[in-house]
Amino acid sequence: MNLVTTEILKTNEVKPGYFLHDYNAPLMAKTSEPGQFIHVRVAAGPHPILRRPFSICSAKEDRLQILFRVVGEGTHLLSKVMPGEKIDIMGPIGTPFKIEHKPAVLIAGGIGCAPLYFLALRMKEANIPVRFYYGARSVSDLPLHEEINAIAGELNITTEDGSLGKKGLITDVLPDRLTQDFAVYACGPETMLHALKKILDAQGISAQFSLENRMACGVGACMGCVTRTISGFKRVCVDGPVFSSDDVVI
Amino acid sequence: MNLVTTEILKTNEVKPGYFLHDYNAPLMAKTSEPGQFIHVRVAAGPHPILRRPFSICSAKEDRLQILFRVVGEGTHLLSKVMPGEKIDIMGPIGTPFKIEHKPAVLIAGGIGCAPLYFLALRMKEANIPVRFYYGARSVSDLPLHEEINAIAGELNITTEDGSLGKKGLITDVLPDRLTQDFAVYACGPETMLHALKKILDAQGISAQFSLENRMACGVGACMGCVTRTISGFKRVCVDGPVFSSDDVVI
Amino acid sequence: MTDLSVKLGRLTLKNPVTVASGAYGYGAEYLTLYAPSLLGAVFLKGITPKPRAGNQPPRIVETPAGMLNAIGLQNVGIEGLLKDKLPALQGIEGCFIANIAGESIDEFVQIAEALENAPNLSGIEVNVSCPNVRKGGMAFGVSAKATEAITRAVRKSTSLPIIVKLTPNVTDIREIARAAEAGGADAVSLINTLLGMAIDIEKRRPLLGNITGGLSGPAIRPVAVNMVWSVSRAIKIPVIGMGGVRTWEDAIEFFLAGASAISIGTAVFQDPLSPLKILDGIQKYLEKNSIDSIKHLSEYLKKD
Amino acid sequence: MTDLSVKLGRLTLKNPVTVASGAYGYGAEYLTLYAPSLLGAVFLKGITPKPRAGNQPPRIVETPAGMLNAIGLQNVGIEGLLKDKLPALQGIEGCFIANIAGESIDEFVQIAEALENAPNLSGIEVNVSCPNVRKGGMAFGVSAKATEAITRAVRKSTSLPIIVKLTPNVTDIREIARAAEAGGADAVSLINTLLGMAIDIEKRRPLLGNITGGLSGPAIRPVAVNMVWSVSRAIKIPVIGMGGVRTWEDAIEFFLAGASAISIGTAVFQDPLSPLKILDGIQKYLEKNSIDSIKHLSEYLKKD
Ligand SMILES: Cc1cc2nc3c(=O)[nH]c(=O)nc-3n(C[C@H](O)[C@H](O)[C@H](O)COP(=O)(O)OP(=O)(O)OC[C@H]3O[C@@H](n4cnc5c(N)ncnc54)[C@H](O)[C@@H]3O)c2cc1C
Ligand SMILES: Cc1cc2nc3c(=O)[nH]c(=O)nc-3n(C[C@H](O)[C@H](O)[C@H](O)COP(=O)(O)OP(=O)(O)OC[C@H]3O[C@@H](n4cnc5c(N)ncnc54)[C@H](O)[C@@H]3O)c2cc1C
Ligand SMILES: Cc1cc2nc3c(=O)[nH]c(=O)nc-3n(C[C@H](O)[C@H](O)[C@H](O)COP(=O)(O)O)c2cc1C
Ligand SMILES: Cc1cc2nc3c(=O)[nH]c(=O)nc-3n(C[C@H](O)[C@H](O)[C@H](O)COP(=O)(O)O)c2cc1C
Ligand code: FES
Ligand code: FES
Repeated sequence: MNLVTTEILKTNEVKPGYFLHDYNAPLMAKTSEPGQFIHVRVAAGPHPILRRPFSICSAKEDRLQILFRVVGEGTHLLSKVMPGEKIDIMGPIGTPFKIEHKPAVLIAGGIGCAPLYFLALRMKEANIPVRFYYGARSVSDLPLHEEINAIAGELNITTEDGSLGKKGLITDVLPDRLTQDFAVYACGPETMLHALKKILDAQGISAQFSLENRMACGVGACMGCVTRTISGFKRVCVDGPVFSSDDVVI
Repeated sequence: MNLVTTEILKTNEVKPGYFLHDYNAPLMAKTSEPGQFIHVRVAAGPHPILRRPFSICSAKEDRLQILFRVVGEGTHLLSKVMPGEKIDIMGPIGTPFKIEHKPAVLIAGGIGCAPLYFLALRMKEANIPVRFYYGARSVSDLPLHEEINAIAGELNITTEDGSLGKKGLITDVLPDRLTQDFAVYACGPETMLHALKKILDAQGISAQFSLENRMACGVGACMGCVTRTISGFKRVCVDGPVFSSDDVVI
Repeated sequence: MTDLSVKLGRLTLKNPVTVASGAYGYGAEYLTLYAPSLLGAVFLKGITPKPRAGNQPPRIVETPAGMLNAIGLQNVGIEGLLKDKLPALQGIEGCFIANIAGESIDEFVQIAEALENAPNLSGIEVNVSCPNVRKGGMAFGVSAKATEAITRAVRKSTSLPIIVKLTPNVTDIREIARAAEAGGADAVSLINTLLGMAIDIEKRRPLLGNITGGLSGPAIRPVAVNMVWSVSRAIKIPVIGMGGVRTWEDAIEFFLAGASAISIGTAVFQDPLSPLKILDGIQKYLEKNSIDSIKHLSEYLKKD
Repeated sequence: MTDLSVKLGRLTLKNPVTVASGAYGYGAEYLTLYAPSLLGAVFLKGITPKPRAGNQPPRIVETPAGMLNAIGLQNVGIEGLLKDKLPALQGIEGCFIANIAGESIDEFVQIAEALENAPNLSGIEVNVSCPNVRKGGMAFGVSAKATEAITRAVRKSTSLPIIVKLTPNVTDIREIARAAEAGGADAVSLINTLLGMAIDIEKRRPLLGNITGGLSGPAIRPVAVNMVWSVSRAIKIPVIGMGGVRTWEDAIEFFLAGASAISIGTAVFQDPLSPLKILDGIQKYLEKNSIDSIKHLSEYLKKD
């Protein structure tokens, strides 16, 4: 893990309210793995006092990229930072996805596409076939779907309003049987993971889930970000964010 | 007094750290008088919670202008607001300078030039001869000296480092006798007003001083901004900011 | 139609949004901006028997998401209130509530009696919680016994509804709230400011003329919400919640915590229109969630 | 050369900048960033006799210029500390101080005794001020009697320097500080967090699994400065000041208020390097003002 004040190379509002940021962070970029995140300082002053965690969405050479949606004060402030300005980031943090060498099913809900996009990039490099399932409220909430389409062998989209892909939830369109022949990776809102876990449990298979939680330190020191697992509370920041679906209690 | 969320028409960093802002505020501009101020909201969020008072530096047709120096968090935030963005301002507030119809001596220290520039503009319109005394630390702290030079009959400058005008303090170069033939108006740091008051008291004449103080409400409600006067505590925001030098205790 | 009216003992407010004592002067300072009748109530600046000059300046310091004040109850005195300030409100509709502060029980009684027939006054807030005066103030408010005695004495000397304003600078605020209830208060209001201090590191002196001051604003909101929550579970009379309310979301937090009405102090300085915006936000929240009366909000968490 | 060392009873720190319990884990979490030996001291996460699972999540909420936490003392227990955590610090220089929390005097004694010969430990902080546990914690810290009894018992059972950590949730913190002094503490540390609460207005439920939590961060700094100022005037043993220290200017404020050392909690989350930046700022301030020892800072305001 590394802590640097570095330059923002590029900002891009890919869809209204969705931003891609490129940071110059050679050391971090080199050591980042899909599923890990960076912890970003959003204010110089006393408010807001906490950093914000964002999944690494790609890391290549000197560049580290995140994708975020403006939801509150912190992401609003972040969206105002301009290329050339400085930013204080810490990372890479956390237990990444374990890449299994069999065909992959990636299931993303909303902004959960960020770490899975990074994962798909790495899988393409490793020649692992990827079937990508990507659900969101509406076409305007599918920030990376074209990029994902370009790298995934198969991309299935659902939107709640039917504005792109099938109308409905992503859990409605999953292959009938997610067998052990596939490795399943998922990131998305709790409701999606909850529904997905039911499906997986029923079929007796497990997946890798990337979880979110409110964080303070982001380095395992404060015990603030714990989530319930079958073996007790675990820290999302360092014990996760990637957990086995068998472990998590949601 | 008026409260509006309006547009910033122009921002201009006239000297490093000194900004001129032009706001679109027809009603305020029409009713503003030299010595009055506007109370400016500097943050949308909970910090910093207090508005910041700034003297009106000119008011013409629909435009109201302030000049400010970046000294802390609030003025820093303000300096980042761009033309076209919105700003929440309240004013005009306070007891203005009483314009006497005799030759005027205007004495400004540092950023205290702002209200006196506005006063000089009005005096020019009223054909009142103005002798302007303007002191600052250095030439880079004399943001309006060219504009003032263009309108004042006479401009005397001092800088502490001698980088423009006479080297020294403005109170060193005042006319030997400030008689009752002149009306004296002053605005500047407490040390300057303190020295000036000594000079005035010694000569038995009085002037109009524009004071500063930390403010919360800015409308006379909180009693937070009081200054000592010979008749007790008075509110700088509405009883002032302009006081008779005879009244103030500094 | 959403019902926004609230009952605070014998006092009924048309809506639950009020402005706190000390933030709104004597009720006339913001007249050019909007009519005070739009608000549930206006709490006037604290008043003492004689006019008070207040503390030495500086009296305010900004702090992270808050401010310290040490006004020291500068006010025109009961006579000034009756002769100048209340008459200035003549003809102006609104629910005006006096905030009174004495250095002894007798003084509280004296002010309450003098206010008995004051025009344009709907109630009395008994301030036993000012942290910025040497005598009386918070010294009463940290004692359950003194709080009960003062409440009872004021209760006897006025027919107006009375609200007792509590200090947060205590180990257990519920005790003090119970004392106010026992003394006959129609309602309690909380919190007054937290005792605080700031130091000028260049001059190496306290920043406030009074050395210490009272901390208010968004910074203290979590403390206030907690106290409102615990007090509203400890007593039966209604609670007026305050401390850092700045947005309508903050206000809803206080209602859910158990407050019947809320008060806005420091946030009025940032945005004098915030009380109206907050009122609007509350109304929309209730409508959106199909809650037909503000009174129901406090029940959600009570059920827990 | 500016002298930055400070004496806290029998404990000497190389400099007055420490990190607060709960913010720095068990001392190893920030090792990749810098050596803990650069700090005056590292206060380890609060420890109980048995491991504790801690409170139900969510455990943290951000608030204006601050945060609420309700960790509930999740920790590895005294055995875990001795078997895993302290050994992990073997070979790492630094002044490590354990923070201990019991549900009874016996438990405090039990932990203190177990720590007696622990390697790599320079002192014990006695936490009688945790607001997030049902038994013990703050319940002790609001009582002068219990504070004195616990301090005395721990004093007897260890030869290590002991520091008693005080809660701000009391009417008069000086009483509790005097009790700690009477019980034989080498120093007191303050403030722990202010009791607070936040509510989710959409779900209409408390945001914290534990309902209430402890407020920390810049928001509470004025409260902390005031308490440090009044405690340091009430007792003779040194005070470690904390509560919202984020910049070196904040730190200087605490020294001027009377603190001998300062501790940084929440600000470590915003900037893990802040302790080093603060240390640097303090050094420069002293040099600029020709103050040759940090010890002199507390005298400026004492003279008043
Ligand atoms: C491991 C991890 C990876 C994440 N990756 C991404 C990503 O790639 N892109 C993205 O847009 N978002 C991501 N999030 C969520 C992102 O951190 C939040 O959207 C963000 O913190 C919201 O901040 P805010 O100030 O705008 O919102 P506010 O609601 O104003 O924030 C208030 C507080 O709540 C916390 N918070 C709010 N929402 C969340 C959330 N969903 N998860 C965790 N904490 C939250 C904030 O961190 C802050 O402390 C991730 C979260 C985690 C834990
Ligand atoms: C009537 C009046 C007119 C003014 N006119 C001008 C002007 O035309 N141009 C200009 O640059 N400045 C002017 N000032 C001063 C200006 O208000 C302060 O420089 C500004 O508030 C500093 O804010 P900050 O957040 O940058 O500084 P900080 O020091 O971070 O502010 C902290 C707090 O202290 C207060 N404060 C700090 N300095 C002053 C000060 N000198 N006077 C009053 N409060 C202060 C702030 O308002 C804030 O509440 C005027 C002040 C008053 C009272
Ligand atoms: C400048 C100022 C003056 C105040 N004066 C009084 C007062 O006279 N009487 C009183 O009961 N409370 C007074 N208060 C306390 C407020 O009424 C309120 O209880 C407190 O500020 C918390 O609310 P807030 O965070 O919304 O400001 C004052 C507060 C401020 C900031
Ligand atoms: C997440 C968190 C956990 C904490 N855990 C402990 C603890 O275990 N023991 C303790 O004495 N104090 C604990 N504290 C209190 C801090 O040590 C400190 O007293 C308080 O946070 C005020 O300082 P700050 O504003 O710098 O954070 C904790 C604080 C936080 C924020
Ligand atoms: S955020 Fe502190 S332990 Fe995970
Ligand atoms: S700033 Fe409130 S009375 Fe002047």
